[in-house]
Amino acid sequence: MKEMSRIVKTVTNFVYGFIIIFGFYIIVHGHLTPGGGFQGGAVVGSAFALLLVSYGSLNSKKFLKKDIFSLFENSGLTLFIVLGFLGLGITFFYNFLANSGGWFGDAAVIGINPGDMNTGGVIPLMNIAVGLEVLSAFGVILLTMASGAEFTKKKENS
Amino acid sequence: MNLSNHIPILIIAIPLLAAFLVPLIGRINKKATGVLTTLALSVSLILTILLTVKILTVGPQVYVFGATSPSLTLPSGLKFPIRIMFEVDAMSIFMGLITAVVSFLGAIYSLSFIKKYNGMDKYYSLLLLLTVGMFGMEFTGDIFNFFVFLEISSIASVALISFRGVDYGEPAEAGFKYMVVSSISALMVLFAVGIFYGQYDILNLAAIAKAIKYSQLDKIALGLLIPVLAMKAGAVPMHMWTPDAYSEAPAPITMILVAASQASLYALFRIVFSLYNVTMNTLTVGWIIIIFGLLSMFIGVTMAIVQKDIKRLMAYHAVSQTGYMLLGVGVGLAVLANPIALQKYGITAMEGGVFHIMNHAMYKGLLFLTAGALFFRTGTRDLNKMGGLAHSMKYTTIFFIIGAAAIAGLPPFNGFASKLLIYESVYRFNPLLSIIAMVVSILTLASFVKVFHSAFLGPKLPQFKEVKEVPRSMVFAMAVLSCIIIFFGLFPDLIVKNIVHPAVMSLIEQLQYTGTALGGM
Amino acid sequence: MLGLLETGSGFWSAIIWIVVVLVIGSIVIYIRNKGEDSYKKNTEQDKPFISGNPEESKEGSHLSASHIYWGFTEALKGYYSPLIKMHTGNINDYSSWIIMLTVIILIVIGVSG
Amino acid sequence: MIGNLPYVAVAMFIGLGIYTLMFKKNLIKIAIGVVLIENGVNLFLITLGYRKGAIAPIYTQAPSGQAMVLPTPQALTLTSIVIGIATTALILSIAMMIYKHYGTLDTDQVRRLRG
Repeated sequence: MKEMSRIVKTVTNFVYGFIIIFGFYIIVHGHLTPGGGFQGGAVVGSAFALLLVSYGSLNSKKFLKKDIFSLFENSGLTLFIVLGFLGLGITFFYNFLANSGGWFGDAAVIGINPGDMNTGGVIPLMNIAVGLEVLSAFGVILLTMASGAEFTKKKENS
Repeated sequence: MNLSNHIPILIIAIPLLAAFLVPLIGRINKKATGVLTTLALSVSLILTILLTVKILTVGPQVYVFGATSPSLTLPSGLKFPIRIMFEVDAMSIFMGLITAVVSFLGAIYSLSFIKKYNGMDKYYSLLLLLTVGMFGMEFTGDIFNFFVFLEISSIASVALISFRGVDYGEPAEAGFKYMVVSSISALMVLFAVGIFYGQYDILNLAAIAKAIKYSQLDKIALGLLIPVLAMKAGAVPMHMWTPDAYSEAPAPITMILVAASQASLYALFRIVFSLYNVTMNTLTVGWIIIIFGLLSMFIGVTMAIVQKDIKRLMAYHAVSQTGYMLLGVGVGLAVLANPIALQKYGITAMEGGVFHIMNHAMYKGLLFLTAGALFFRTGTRDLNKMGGLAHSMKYTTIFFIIGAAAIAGLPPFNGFASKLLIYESVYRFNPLLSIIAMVVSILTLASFVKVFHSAFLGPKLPQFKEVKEVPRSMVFAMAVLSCIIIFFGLFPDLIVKNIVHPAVMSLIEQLQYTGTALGGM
Repeated sequence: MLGLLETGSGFWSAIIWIVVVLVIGSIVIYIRNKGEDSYKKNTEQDKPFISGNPEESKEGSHLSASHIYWGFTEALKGYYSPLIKMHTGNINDYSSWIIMLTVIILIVIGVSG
Repeated sequence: MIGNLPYVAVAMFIGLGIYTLMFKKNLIKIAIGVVLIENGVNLFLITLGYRKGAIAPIYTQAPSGQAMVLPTPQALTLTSIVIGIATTALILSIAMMIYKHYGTLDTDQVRRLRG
């Protein structure tokens, strides 16, 4: 893919940070509002897609590294499954942090309220793990497909 | 913390953890990935054997995720089974044993087989995920979870089938075809899940089985589930993906794919026996499955005779052998509502069909591994280009003879024992079916004679002067499978009495299945 | 007895089968070892007899896979040619078969009640 | 009658998807057909959980005592969307690999494996 015009690149520079922050907001508030790891990760992934499209696949290779994405992907997945293992004292995936008073351990308030971040037990942690996995997986998929498109383009021209 | 209660989940969780650790380890040391995979799958195998012993002595096991009880008690005192859970009974663990053995041997075989390809860490990660998907399909007691595991296994297997697609076109083509048909099937399963949920507000298999009324909507769900699961098992006339996918996947993956399609077969049996049981018209559904079986047996074997690609030929045989299982269990299903006939020959037919699942996984796995060994040394799968390989690959030749004799149903190997059970019981149901089954067995022998003659016999060909025996890990995997085949052949009664009979009874007795999961609700 | 599989109408035992095969095999080997008097080793009796024609080279006489069962497939051409034509390898046909089978089974189940 | 409109949409989605799978000759269009069926099934699941006049099942925004739509079908749909993303990405990547080796996306050409 070729890079796009200066207008697109400037707008991208303005916007992509906000999109990424919005994605992370969705990830960390997954236990309070609609959303969660996958949705937030997909939003962050869309920021990567924007960068990739506006800067072109060759230029964006400088700041979007497939190697780092795949490292984050695997660590997110490992974190998720390790959280499942930690509940093994009762059963697998048991929410051992909920209502314990420690990390994310407050009891949830029922009714209309602004929402307490410090509830939910392991669910916020799992959301973060899933979000990390999904955003980096989107990065890997986008970069792989872009490099594949590079090849097919070459073949068409030749 | 009593670990023995956690065995059902550990069987799945350990390969899952390993699947995510493998790429991380692969950054440091490429060689350690294979070792880690083998280690995780061996732990899984040992746990499966422990769980088998426990289930056969104590009874079916229920494992609930994230809570201590499978049901939620409402303030009004009404109990509702809402938790995600595993229910492992004799039939599930029977399939689990097959999965554990096959995936463990597949990983060992891969240690040498996959060395020359790039992306080893991804390969092992996907292999572990495929195993997880298969185990999940077999153990789950929740119909939506079944859909999730079905998709995990099909996505992992598609990625593995098209693993060589970076360098060649055909694996990518086979992967595409399999992906499309398996997504259709998975979406139909999801649609059926939606129908069940809409009617009974429940996703738990046992709870649905208890509430099922066989209304119009249940009929639609059954009509959606039977063909798509039969398709995933490779029944004719929806078998076309089987030869494509089996022939293009790397040999150890093909062996695991055979077990994966049997997991779908298990799901089909689970749905017709444990979910619907006698509420539906068992004669009609039984005959549908029998006709699937007959078509699979006959068309599979006749197509196999004309093939020139060794793995494609064996894939058509896999279709044809699936027909035997469908035939045996279908006869059992057709007489399910008739207790006298069920006692007289129905149970025996089902024992034959279910025993054949295990036998088939073993000998077809062995045959695919020998085909992989030939490909590993000669670099071709075309039978026309092979010849005289018995001179240089002595172990492979012996293993091939064992596998071919077992698949053709020659005594004293294991294929004969299960086929005999099927012939003798099906004969009392309908003699014609039994005769067709015997003819198919003869044709199977004929086509394997062709393979044996054209690949192994004859003078040593000049282009294969350099060929030598395959590496030790591949020989080990094939030797273990051969030992299992010979053991099953010599003592079929041990297996049938101790593992197969409880499995069949757990399929037939619906009340036992629902009672264990719901605990007297 | 170990290894005795009841099949409902009889039984099967691999061990008895092996014993019987060993007994018959040893009788056959005994008879074979008595030998034929007129046979002499390393004479022309060892060579294959192809109506007096010279023997082909070993490499040239290897029969490749396509030639095996040629007569079988030729005789059943009416069965095989539509069957092979059915396996088009076209993904549209794969999905069509699934949809068609689903419809047929839905109808069968609906009619049978 | 008007309450059944979503089911009509489900039938149309699935019907169009099946039509695409059976008659369209382009691999990318086949991927679109799979996605259409998937959307139909997802819409079906969501519709099952719908109750008239009910609100979204979020505790921090709902007045107490108000009827909520069923959250389980929404969880199922979300799971199926996630799986659908993986499926679609895989189908499209494999289609790209096929194009790389075959130079075409026509299903009549992409059939080296047959017979």
